[in-house]
Amino acid sequence: MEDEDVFTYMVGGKAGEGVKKAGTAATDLFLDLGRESFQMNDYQSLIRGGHNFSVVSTSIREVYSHHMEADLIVNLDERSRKIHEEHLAEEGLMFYNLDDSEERDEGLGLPLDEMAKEYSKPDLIKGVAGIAVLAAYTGMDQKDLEDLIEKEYSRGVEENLSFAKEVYKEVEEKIDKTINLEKGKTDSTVLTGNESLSLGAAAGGLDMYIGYPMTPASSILHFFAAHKDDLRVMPIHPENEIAVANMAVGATVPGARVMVGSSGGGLALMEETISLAGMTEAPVLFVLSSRPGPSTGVPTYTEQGDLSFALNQGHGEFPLIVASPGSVKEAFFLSKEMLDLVWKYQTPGIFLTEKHLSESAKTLGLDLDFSDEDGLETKMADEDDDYKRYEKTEDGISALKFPPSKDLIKWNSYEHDELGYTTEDAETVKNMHDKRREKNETLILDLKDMNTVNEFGEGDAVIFTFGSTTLSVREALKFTDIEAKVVQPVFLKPFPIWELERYMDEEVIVVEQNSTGQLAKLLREKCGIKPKTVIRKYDGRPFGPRKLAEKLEGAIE
Amino acid sequence: MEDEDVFTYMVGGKAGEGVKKAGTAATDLFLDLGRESFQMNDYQSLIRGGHNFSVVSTSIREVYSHHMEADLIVNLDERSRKIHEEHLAEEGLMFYNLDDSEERDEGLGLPLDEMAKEYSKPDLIKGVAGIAVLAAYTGMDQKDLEDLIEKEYSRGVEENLSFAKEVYKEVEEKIDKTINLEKGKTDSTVLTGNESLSLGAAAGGLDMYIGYPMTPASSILHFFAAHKDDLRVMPIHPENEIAVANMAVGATVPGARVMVGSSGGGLALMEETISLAGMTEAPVLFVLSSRPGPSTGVPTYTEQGDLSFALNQGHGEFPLIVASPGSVKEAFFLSKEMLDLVWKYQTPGIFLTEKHLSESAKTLGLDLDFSDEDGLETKMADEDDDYKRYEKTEDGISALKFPPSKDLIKWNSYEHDELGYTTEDAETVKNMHDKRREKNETLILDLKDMNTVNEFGEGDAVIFTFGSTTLSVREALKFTDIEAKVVQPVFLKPFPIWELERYMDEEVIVVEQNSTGQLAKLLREKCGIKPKTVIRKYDGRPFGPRKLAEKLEGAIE
Amino acid sequence: MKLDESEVESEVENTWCIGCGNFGLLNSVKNAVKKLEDEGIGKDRLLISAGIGCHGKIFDYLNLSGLYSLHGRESVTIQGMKFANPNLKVMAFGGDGDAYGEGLAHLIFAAKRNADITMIIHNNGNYALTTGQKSPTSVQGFKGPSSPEGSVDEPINPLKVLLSSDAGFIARGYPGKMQHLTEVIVEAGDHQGFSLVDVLQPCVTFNDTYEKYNELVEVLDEPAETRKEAVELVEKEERLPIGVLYKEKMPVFNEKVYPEKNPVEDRMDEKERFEAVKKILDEKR
Amino acid sequence: MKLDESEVESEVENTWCIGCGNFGLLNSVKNAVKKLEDEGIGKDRLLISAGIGCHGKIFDYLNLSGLYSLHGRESVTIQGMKFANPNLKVMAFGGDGDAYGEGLAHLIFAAKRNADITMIIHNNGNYALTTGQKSPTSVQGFKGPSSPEGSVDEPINPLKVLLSSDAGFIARGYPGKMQHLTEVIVEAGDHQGFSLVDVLQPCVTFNDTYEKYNELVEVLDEPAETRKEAVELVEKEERLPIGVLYKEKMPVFNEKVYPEKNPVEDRMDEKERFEAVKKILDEKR
Ligand SMILES: Cc1ncc(C[n+]2csc(CCOP(=O)(O)OP(=O)(O)O)c2C)c(N)n1
Ligand SMILES: Cc1ncc(C[n+]2csc(CCOP(=O)(O)OP(=O)(O)O)c2C)c(N)n1
Ligand code: SF4
Ligand code: SF4
Ligand SMILES: [Mg+2]
Ligand SMILES: [Mg+2]
Repeated sequence: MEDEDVFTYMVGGKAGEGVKKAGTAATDLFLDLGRESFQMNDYQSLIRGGHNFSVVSTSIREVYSHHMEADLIVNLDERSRKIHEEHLAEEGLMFYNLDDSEERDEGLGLPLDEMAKEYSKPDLIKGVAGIAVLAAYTGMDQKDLEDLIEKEYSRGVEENLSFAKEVYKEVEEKIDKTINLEKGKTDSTVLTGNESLSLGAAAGGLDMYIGYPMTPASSILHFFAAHKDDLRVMPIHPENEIAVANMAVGATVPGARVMVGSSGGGLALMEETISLAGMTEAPVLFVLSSRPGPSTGVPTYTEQGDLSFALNQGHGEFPLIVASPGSVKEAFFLSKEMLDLVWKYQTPGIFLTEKHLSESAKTLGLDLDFSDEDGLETKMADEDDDYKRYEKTEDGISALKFPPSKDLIKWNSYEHDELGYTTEDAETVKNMHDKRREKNETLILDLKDMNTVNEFGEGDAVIFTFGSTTLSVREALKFTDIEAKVVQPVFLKPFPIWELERYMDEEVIVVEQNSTGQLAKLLREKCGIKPKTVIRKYDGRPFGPRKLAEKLEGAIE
Repeated sequence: MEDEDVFTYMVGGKAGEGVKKAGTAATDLFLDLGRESFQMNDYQSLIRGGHNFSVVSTSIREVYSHHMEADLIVNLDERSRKIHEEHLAEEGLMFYNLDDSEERDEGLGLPLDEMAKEYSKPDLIKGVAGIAVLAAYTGMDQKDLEDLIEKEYSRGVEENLSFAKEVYKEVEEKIDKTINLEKGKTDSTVLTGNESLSLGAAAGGLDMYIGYPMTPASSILHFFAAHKDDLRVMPIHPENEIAVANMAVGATVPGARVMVGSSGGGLALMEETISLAGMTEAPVLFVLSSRPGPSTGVPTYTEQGDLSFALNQGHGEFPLIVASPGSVKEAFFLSKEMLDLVWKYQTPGIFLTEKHLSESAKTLGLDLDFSDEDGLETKMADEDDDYKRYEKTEDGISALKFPPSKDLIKWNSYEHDELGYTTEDAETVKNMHDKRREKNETLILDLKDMNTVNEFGEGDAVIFTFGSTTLSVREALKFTDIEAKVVQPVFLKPFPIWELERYMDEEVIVVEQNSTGQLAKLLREKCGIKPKTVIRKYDGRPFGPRKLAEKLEGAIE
Repeated sequence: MKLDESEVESEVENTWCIGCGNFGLLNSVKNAVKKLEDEGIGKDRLLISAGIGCHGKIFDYLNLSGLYSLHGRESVTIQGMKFANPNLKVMAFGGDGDAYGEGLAHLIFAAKRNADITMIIHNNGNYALTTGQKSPTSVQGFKGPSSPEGSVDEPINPLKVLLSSDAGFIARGYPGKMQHLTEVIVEAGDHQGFSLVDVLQPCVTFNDTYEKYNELVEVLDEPAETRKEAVELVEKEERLPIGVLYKEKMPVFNEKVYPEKNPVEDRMDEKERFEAVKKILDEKR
Repeated sequence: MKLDESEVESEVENTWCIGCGNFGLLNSVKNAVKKLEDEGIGKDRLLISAGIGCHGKIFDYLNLSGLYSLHGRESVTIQGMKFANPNLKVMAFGGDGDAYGEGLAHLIFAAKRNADITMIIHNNGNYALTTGQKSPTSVQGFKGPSSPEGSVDEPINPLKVLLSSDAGFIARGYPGKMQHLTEVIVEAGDHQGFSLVDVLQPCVTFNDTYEKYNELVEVLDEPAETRKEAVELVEKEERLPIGVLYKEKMPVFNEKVYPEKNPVEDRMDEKERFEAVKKILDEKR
């Protein structure tokens, strides 16, 4: 049942040669055809040289993941050609750089270095060849190619145009067949996960974004810095992560909706402050975009090794909300929902995602009419009330009031009484513990009315997954005959046991990207689900859907 | 079946009045009688004033915990008298300060302020009255009292002697009966948990202790600073906790056995470095002494709210060893054992304890002949081997070599190859994940041969507990007719499932000091044990054994 | 509790040691708050924070709104408050262990970006609340429980470090001269931009410096004209000049990075936000 | 791999951009290591560390033992190594984002306690490896992805801050003058106590300063005589003096705090340890 209408384009070369740009332009080209795409960028932790590639899979149906079997591969150097040899699909075309690689029987070579030498930035310009080859191979009009390049390569557009046309012409002459890409009906946008979650937060009323660069979360900071004036979210890049987190907590006191972001190492530095947010009841949303760990790990690759880490942040006991989106689109809605939740419950939240979702781009349509979320309003104190910051209430939630105000508003990192003054009194200590625990119980009630678990498809087999791996699983299922239901817990803390317990006696397969099977453990421990098979991958690379499909078939028969 | 041979002495007053000192002197007095004791010090986060008390329970049998029903209470001020009213046992004697409290029918008052005025430090000297009252009440010879004071109050001994004698005489005259304390046979030492774990680590070959002050871990730093020359453990107090942790990791490279310590907030700041230790395979032992959280919390009180926090430290996946002693004596042996383990497995370990154990003092005998622990040796490389820091081996453990050395020895926070050079290669990334996971599997095999769970007593009822709460439970059981087995997991990660699974179908009671029942959760999740009752306390105060006994009875009938 | 109906000093039991320099400091702050109020900086828009230590207890002793922060982070907490709503006035209380140790880098960067905040440092030359360990400003030879034989390190000169980090307002005060300290705090509060008052705070229990300070402290009439001269002032050990040591007006961070915008007061409404998001989506099309 | 049989430069693929100032720096380090070897500081007892950034990659490019540390912590890592075994020579490579940003406080305290370490800072005025964001030493107006309209902050002057923190050895070098840089690094390595070499490192991709430095750099013949003069040297903007700017010999930390003891080399054996423990237990009796 292979889904043959997926076309995959791959472009590889050195960092600094515009490889990712070529991938983005390709996605745009497909979008012009009304086709859906998924683009994954593989790059190393270096600025120039090495080996980068971008891979875009496109179809007239929704594509959830890139494929590693490519119909056209454009290699800007010999290293790429060698690496990607194994990725060429049957009947696919291998394009290579004749100045770096020897001439071969198969595939098509052009002397790219020689051709690029004429231009002012011979390295940087090479990437546009990738898009020219694609245009020629898919029978695109030269005019359309020119339009595309004008749109995508605004810097140095003249030279890019000229170089692209040269390559286009050569390729057009030399190939014996072109591939016809069916037109689709998509009229939507292409976003990366980080762009999507940022826009969602902005739509949800974000006032400030505070960040310190760390791959793969840096692009959130860059995004808000670039859109400071139109989105009106104040971007701040302070001296380190501890400053980031504490500035965020401070900003909530006058009522700013604030989000921060980092990867594992940076979030670890914020841990003391996450606990501070729990105690002071400061609503801060922390984005944690994972890469392979531990420690510095493999900075530009992907992994889901931080699940237990995220779920257990902070010393002491306080409500913590952790959720992870299973698609680029969900990232948009979830960041808004998480903002609402941390404000309603005045407690920290972690938006967990991974490099694969953060930095991959997908075609998607967004409808900005949020579903009715009246339940998620922030409780505000009345003007005239006798204000108590930590008033004990039935649901554990105290009303907020923001300065400037004539009321005394004291937030406190020490254990405190209702007014916010420090206490060591045994009974008050106990009561405040109860208050925070009751808040968590109310939160669980709320979650029970919300969508906390996604389910896709129907079938006897049950496949559990979470975060970006959901993408790989959904795409993989297009390539097997398996009838399966995919279950993706969106909320990971509080864990939606009420939705999942019914899978206790089912034969369950878990797919995740880490080495110890953290989701499987969670399912076992929280819901008594005993997974039959746990498919893990932990080499930093996302699953390829077709290989995953084989593994799923192996696990299910 | 109340165990009436426990005598409890309590002394209360302001900080700065020598209350804790009086408790310590009392413990010493009991020791001179060959009696066992347990001393708990309750103090606030302030330097002068407020309300402090010290309570010592003593018996001719081993006493596991202080009691809150006191046979003699010495109050240096009216606030103490009021607070401790409820703690007076039937037939007990209440001593109070006539200059601060009104004269009453019951109890005995002396004008302490008036009497102390004659001395150079009228506030500080008051505490010694506590010990003088005790001496008179227990019929101690004046000569013995003098000896005791000379030993315990070396600073300003003359004045203390004189004041004590004054008080002693007055009390002797005014009371109508004295209590006779039976002599016991103990000839041992009194140590706090922090002293015990420090001495154990020193015996285990500790080379350096690095710490930044934070209650209740500060006294470890103070201990090593005071014993620098005799224990030969280099003490360092750097600028902050991040420096503490990273200095420790650096110190392991040339082979120093190093321990660091803090409470929750400080450990949180070390989290990035705990993950670094996991990746570089640096054997650092972290002492985490808990206080009520979250955040700054209640700094000088006790809680077991950091269990999940300790078990899940650090982003990414690596072996982490967490263990917690159930007695002051166990603290001694466990710190040595933990040092051996982190070195054998070249990975971080957390020695989890709480204020209650850290700062309470207990009579104990120590035998320094460690049991045979040949299995816990550090694997060292041969001189001539072709050295690879991260050589892949069957058990996941690579041999160590310390500089100065003619071999290249590279430790790396990035994912790395066997030599320690940075890698992004998919296969190497996977292999190194496997190596670390295999190390964890070997560790579990080792633990299966070790004592990872303590069991006390026999009976149908099964009571689970951990850490310092073990003390409370064991003492409580002396005051009920319940026949129960107390099960205390010493190792908390890896969790000794193999020892505990057999309790799956038993009716289990869990006793712990936190508000969410973290041990109960662990038992449920890891071993399928479904506790019938979870007895929790989370007001910062340790359990009182008699009240706990009632709760246990309530839970078991 | 309504701020306008309550005293500046709260009714919380004060647990500082009798004779502690913090009492004079607290009094100066109380008076300074009143003066600032007279100037139009009402208590309704004055937010405070504090680190953890004896100094931090002032948070409880003041009936002022704010957030009792972490050890060393109060300078960041108030930056967050200020950036979120530039119409607020923010002030934090730090200790020497806290602000010059655990949180030193934050001070340096707050000075560098010229965040519009006021820091009051209770500099008592030790970690008092944790029982008197050496701190970054402890003199060499200081005996505390982590340095029983005397600290081997030279003390840091925090004001010199901050002047070298382009701090725009550096002052020193002494609780023994309460009136003067009040004025210094008011002037710091009035300064637009980063301001820091280093308070020579005797700790009678662990570091009793009253005698020394009474002898060495000297009221300065005028701030130094140049940064270099200010450095010379803070290098002096034979005398300890108190007062505003240096003052320079410079553009403040929030106005540089987000001019004329107030994140919480000038919000877009939901419709505007959606429009803004849609516009970006359209550009991506 | 045996150190005496291998080159100082490793065979790991070098991924710095062509033209990067780090190449000159690497060469100077290689030559300096050889010179130090000639002086008797063998590679067997020379340990290195590095932060995370383009600069940190030098860890892989050198066949020297050590630990590749965290962003900003390499100065602490090598202090740990040194304190554990004072017979080692330790050197770390940091970046401006790393050592002057995330890890600034560690440098200040290492200087203050005069830890016997050598720091080499690849100061390229940006966070290069994370794609060129502003760093603490970025000039005002610097455009990077977190400051697309230009950074609003004044740069920090790290050498001034460190001189104000009693650093005993401060130097500056320029990879464009490789021979000179080599000598500076050797002198830093020879210095007993805290030493830091700020390397003016052009980043051709995000902050190409070759032209500027070629014009402004000026070799200094002699270090400044006084700390004050050294401060004046590092304040200069019209000219950039390179060489050893200041040098002062002071007692080093490990000898002050733990004189004549080497924690890993002068250990007690098990029996002695038990005796020591027993003695303390007896005193407690
Ligand atoms: C992260 C962290 N580390 C350590 C502590 C423990 N601690 C509380 S107060 C204090 C020192 C306070 O010294 P200083 O700031 O000088 O205040 P002082 O008590 O002298 O006013 C420390 C280390 C803490 N609360 N948080
Ligand atoms: C705790 C932490 N925060 C952030 C990062 C991400 N990071 C890696 S390199 C770098 C900046 C490097 O800048 P710099 O030190 O100047 O080195 P350069 O690349 O310029 O040589 C950052 C922020 C990290 N690795 N760790
Ligand atoms: S310990 Fe020192 S600083 Fe703290 S209250 Fe007492 S005198 Fe003041
Ligand atoms: S980005 Fe800059 S610092 Fe990094 S290698 Fe390239 S030129 Fe050098
Ligand atoms: Mg202090
Ligand atoms: Mg840099």
